[in-house]
Amino acid sequence: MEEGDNLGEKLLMVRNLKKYFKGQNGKILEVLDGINLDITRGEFTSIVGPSGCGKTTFLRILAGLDTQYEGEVYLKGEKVTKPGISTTMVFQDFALFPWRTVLKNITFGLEVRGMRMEEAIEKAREYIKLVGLDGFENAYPHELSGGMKQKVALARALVCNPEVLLMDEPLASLDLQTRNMMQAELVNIWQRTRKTIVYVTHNIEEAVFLSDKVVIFSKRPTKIKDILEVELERPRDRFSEEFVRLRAKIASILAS
Amino acid sequence: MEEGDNLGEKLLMVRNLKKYFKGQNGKILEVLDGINLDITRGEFTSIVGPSGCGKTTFLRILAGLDTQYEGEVYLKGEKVTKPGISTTMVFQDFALFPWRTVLKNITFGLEVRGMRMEEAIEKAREYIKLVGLDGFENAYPHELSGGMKQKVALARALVCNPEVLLMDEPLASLDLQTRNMMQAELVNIWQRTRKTIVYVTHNIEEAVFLSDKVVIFSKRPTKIKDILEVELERPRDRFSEEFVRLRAKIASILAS
Amino acid sequence: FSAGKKAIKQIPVSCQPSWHHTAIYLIKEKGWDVKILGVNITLTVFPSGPPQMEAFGAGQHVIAYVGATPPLPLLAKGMDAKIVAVANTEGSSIIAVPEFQYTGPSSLEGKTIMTYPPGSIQYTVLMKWLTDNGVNVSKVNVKSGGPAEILEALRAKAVDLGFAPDPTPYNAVVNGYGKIVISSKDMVPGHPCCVVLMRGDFIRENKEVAVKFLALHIIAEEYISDPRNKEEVVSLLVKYLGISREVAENFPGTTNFQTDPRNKNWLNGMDLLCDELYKLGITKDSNGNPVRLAPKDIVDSALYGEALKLVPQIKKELGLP
Amino acid sequence: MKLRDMLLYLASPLLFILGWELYYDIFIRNPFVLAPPSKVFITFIILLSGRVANFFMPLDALYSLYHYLMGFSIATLSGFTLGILAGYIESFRKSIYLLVEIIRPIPPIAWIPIAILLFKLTHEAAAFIIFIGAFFPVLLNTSTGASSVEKEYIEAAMTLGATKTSQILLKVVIPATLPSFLTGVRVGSGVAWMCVVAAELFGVSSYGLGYKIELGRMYHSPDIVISYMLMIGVVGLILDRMWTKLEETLLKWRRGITWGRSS
Amino acid sequence: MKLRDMLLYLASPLLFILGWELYYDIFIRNPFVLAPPSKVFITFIILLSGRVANFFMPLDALYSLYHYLMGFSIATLSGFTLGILAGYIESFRKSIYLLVEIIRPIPPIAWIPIAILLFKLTHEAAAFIIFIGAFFPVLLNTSTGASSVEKEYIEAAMTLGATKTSQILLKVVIPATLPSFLTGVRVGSGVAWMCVVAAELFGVSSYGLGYKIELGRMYHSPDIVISYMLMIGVVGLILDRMWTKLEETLLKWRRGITWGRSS
Ligand SMILES: Nc1ncnc2c1ncn2[C@@H]1O[C@H](COP(=O)(O)OP(=O)(O)OP(=O)(O)O)[C@@H](O)[C@H]1O
Ligand SMILES: Nc1ncnc2c1ncn2[C@@H]1O[C@H](COP(=O)(O)OP(=O)(O)OP(=O)(O)O)[C@@H](O)[C@H]1O
Ligand SMILES: [Mg+2]
Ligand SMILES: [Mg+2]
Repeated sequence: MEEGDNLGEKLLMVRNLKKYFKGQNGKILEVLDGINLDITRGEFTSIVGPSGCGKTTFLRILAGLDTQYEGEVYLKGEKVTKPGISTTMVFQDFALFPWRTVLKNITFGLEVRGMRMEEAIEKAREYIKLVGLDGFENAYPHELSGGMKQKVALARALVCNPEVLLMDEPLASLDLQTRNMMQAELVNIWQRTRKTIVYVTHNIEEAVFLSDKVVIFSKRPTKIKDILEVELERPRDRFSEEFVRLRAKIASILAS
Repeated sequence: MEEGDNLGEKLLMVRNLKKYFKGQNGKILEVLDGINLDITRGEFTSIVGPSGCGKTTFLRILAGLDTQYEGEVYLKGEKVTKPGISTTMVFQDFALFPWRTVLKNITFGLEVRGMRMEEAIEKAREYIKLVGLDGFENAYPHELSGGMKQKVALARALVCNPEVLLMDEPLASLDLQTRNMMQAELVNIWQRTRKTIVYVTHNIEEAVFLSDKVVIFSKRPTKIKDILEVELERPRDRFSEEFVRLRAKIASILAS
Repeated sequence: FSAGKKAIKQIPVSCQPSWHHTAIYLIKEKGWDVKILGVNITLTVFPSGPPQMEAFGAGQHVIAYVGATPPLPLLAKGMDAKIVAVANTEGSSIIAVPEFQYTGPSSLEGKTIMTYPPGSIQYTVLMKWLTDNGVNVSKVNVKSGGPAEILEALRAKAVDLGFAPDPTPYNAVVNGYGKIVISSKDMVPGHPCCVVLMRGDFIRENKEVAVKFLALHIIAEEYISDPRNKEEVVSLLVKYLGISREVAENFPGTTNFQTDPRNKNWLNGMDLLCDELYKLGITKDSNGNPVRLAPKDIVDSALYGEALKLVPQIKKELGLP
Repeated sequence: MKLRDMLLYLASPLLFILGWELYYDIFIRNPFVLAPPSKVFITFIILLSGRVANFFMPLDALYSLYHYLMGFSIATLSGFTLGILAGYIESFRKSIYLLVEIIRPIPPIAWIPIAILLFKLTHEAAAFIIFIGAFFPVLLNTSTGASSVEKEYIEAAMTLGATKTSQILLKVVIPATLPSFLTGVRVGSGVAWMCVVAAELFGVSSYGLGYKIELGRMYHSPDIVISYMLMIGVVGLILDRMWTKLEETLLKWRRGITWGRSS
Repeated sequence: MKLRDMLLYLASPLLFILGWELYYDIFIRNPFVLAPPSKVFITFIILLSGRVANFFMPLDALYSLYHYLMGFSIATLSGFTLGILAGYIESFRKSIYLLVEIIRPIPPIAWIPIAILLFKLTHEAAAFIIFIGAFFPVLLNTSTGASSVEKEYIEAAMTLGATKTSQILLKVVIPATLPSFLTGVRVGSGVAWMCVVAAELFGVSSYGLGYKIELGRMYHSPDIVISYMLMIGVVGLILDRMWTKLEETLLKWRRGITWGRSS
């Protein structure tokens, strides 16, 4: 791990971030209302918050997809002005390329990084196996179920092995079992590679299970309500007292 | 309630339903492998099962959207051959009309039923309030967050007040709180109107909280693993012993 | 093609699918070009005057068989070319739908006639004829169109009359949807029609070939005017113009194959055309100022005189009487 | 920003004019073959004023617009209706396919004899030629668009109770096809406007931009011909701007979805 | 099923022929004004055999195809390239907008003088006229398509590491634009093929379907003219089938997404 030595460095810095949208009818919608957040290299951060509070918007800003905001966002000390090679995002609505098969969707990131095609395919197959889509390599996105699409989106991002991984409810369409399995797998991958992950979820259990830090967003106009450190040993036991306590605490902060 | 007197009638009958897909590469994928199911008028049935097992496919067949299958499907004693006015579906991926605003998406079903526009709008506003989208009446779908889109899809179907409501993970993108609220609201509406509801979810707690009957699908090729009756009083207490027991039972059947 | 001093390899000539230009078809068909000039003529057939003159102006041909008016605007702008011989005079007719009651020029009043656009020979002849006969031209509805449109309009009875060069009128006659009511030779006797246009640099640099070509032209026109050769000419027209034998049988129609550019009557006609185009504002110099051309500016008859001298000898070479 | 845009918009016309002037000065230098832009500019202005007999450009433009409007509006209406039906109803599409595809490639000019036969030498005959030109682009774009409507919208509509074909057409297929239809309208408008020359070739009237181009050719005045070509271009540009504006208004909802804005 | 399709496909041509025959028999009854379908059928067969001097249809078709291929292939290539760039890069779109929109409406026939000037009387001159006709539909459809690519695909590509514009163009914009581009190709091919008549009007060669239509008009045989029109239609139909096949092959992935299949 080349970045290993920098562990602990402040990889992402968000300073007084404000964001509003102008609707087509001209009405202004304030979304983010002064967000301050530091994310350390190698950290697994989860964001929870009510629907429509601006989680997706926040990730998009971190990814450099949205640059119409006030305040500052730094990645490795540099202002984020456009999407870069070191950040990859898993979209809430998958955004699979309909003209590419499952396999070719997953090789996309490798192709643009200049990897040889055979090597890319080999690598992609690994991740297809990982998410359990064997046999669907040559299917087109519209031939997949909702959950399967989500798995492709996940594999497509993971295979790129970027420094920063932004994930927008990446397991929301999966059944409990697959979800639990993927959660474990994610922790596994994260522990092996020490990616920096920012993870949006509605599932508090998931947030506690996965992350070092849970950021709780308020309703619109959105501020950070609280940040909780999760200092449980991994692999975590969902039924441990501390786990359940943390879960309940987050739920109560969210509800307050 | 006009249908009240027919309560207990077998509204939907599925007999030995088999379904396979032919992929574009010619490979055949067996999905449903002999499903038999009766659904009584006024019943709330949930379907759970692993990702990709055919839940969406099953709903599509019930809705009359997919007629390429073996076996028989009857609605009110008649073969289902095309989408009918008495069945409405909430799609997993929302399928909102991008050229219509939130309000006009919701009035769609009323318009085609010939309701006067002012009346339709009034009705739609009611449901916008119900799902908590006040202020977004004139937004276009692309201006909404994932959860908000799902709320529109939900409201759009509910407002039609059809005999049969097919719902494909209609609350999956919502945060816990909204989700719980919407669940309660759904039970409320169902109790008032005694719709027949077939509900697909990955959330076992949700299935138990909502339904009279939980149908558990197996992996592909899919059969019905088990059907559990939930005979708890409504409103249900998620922390009651019986509730937790049922939840665990379903989880263990799914995992087996 | 290059019109340089060096020996030319071929002579690019253009013409139209009209029997006014039969001479050039004959020269090609009989191979007189190779026999007498020693080089091949390459013949390009244009459907109408404008593209033909556009190509000529761009230097793609050295000789053109063309109506007398299409070159005038270019000559006014100073194009280096001259009319060196006449191809024919007269040779157009007014055709009417069968039920038309023709009683003279005045019967055109209140009727619709289609002919070539203002500035064309037919248009000019028509106007002169009407005016000379005291017909108020504003009472005649004149539509613009080419031969194809004229026939189509007659067929559809969209017009009462059409005025077109041979062989178009015979098409209408033979096919039964038109009748000839008067020919241009009776409207404006001896009026100019088609001419042979030659580029100046070609005349200067290949004078010998140019003169020989003109001689061939004179011989060819004589040949086609000879009634004894009619059968041969009819076959030629069927082959080159793709018209039916029935139509071709009418050759030469009212066309007069006269070649001499020194003819007084013809020169007067040309002068009239020059005046007409000047009045219409069609002839302008390169700065846009109106130019009143005169026959002396545009006709080079010296070449014709030299060609005449060569005619007997060339006839002998060709084995003609 | 505004200035930068202006410069951008002017870049290509200016370059083109420069190239043309140079080409003329270096290779042509022959006023009866091609006119240099400077000359054309002056002629253009003069023709606008009507000071040249027979060549009063604004009047000609009006006549041409009249032909265009008649032919194009009928082409749009019928192309739209048939296109929607053909796109959505497969058996209808099949039943008109052969006829449409055999007639489509036949060029407008080739229809002149038929136009004369059917409509005599009227403005309607010119409109007919224009109709022929514009109809097929509208039809093709619309039917391709209508048959490419995403299944999920139609299915959603059906399960929401739109059981009648007319409802699906009106409320789903038509709005979803609008972008393709409007592209068809723009392409079709272009072709229609192009057809004015062919449509005015055969004596339907003594005015019209197309007729005057032919006349200009007869008179061998490249400056007049090019001025009229330019006028056709300018009017065409204005028409296109109008369609684009309409498109932008009708397709407001697409603004947030697509990458660039069509223009 | 097969039979039903056959009948569907034949419905409109047969109806059309019937209508034409009736129109002829009732209103015209004059073989020099309009040829009835029966007459045209016989003439068509005869013209195929070359038994009429100057009118050997297969040879003419070959010449016209040659002109078409030259002009259309260049139009497609350049229209595609410029269209993709113009659709994706806004400043490029703006910088070519004015020139394109002024030149676009100028009809191919009006370019004949320029074609003669630039290319003399060569096959290239005919190809140039065809190019003018086909270029703009391809350009317009492609650029509209490219500027309508859904934002989410481009954004997904960017965050997956496609940071270079060339990558975005190659891997996202081009495949996503393919459907529009191919519609443009079909429309453009139609217009290109339409332009053969104009392209062969001015003496580039003595063969060609367009040239022969003019010749047929001059010497006035409605049966020959209509036969040649039909031949243009039939060859156009074959060309269209080819493009449709290509489209279906390239757009296999769309089959499950859209409602009908484009055809
Ligand atoms: N393109 C846009 N134009 C206008 N408003 C927008 C746009 N995108 C998002 N919004 C608005 O911004 C707010 C935040 O949206 P965002 O998608 O970030 O929410 P979210 O927290 O991700 O919600 P969810 O959990 O439902 O996905 C919403 O109210 C939404 O309506
Ligand atoms: N149009 C199609 N063409 C080919 N295969 C398809 C098609 N639609 C679905 N399938 C296949 O059918 C299977 C069942 O899909 P379905 O969408 O019904 O699953 P699901 O149970 O709803 O899954 P999820 O919970 O992930 O939404 C999947 O394996 C999918 O790949
Ligand atoms: Mg979101
Ligand atoms: Mg599903």
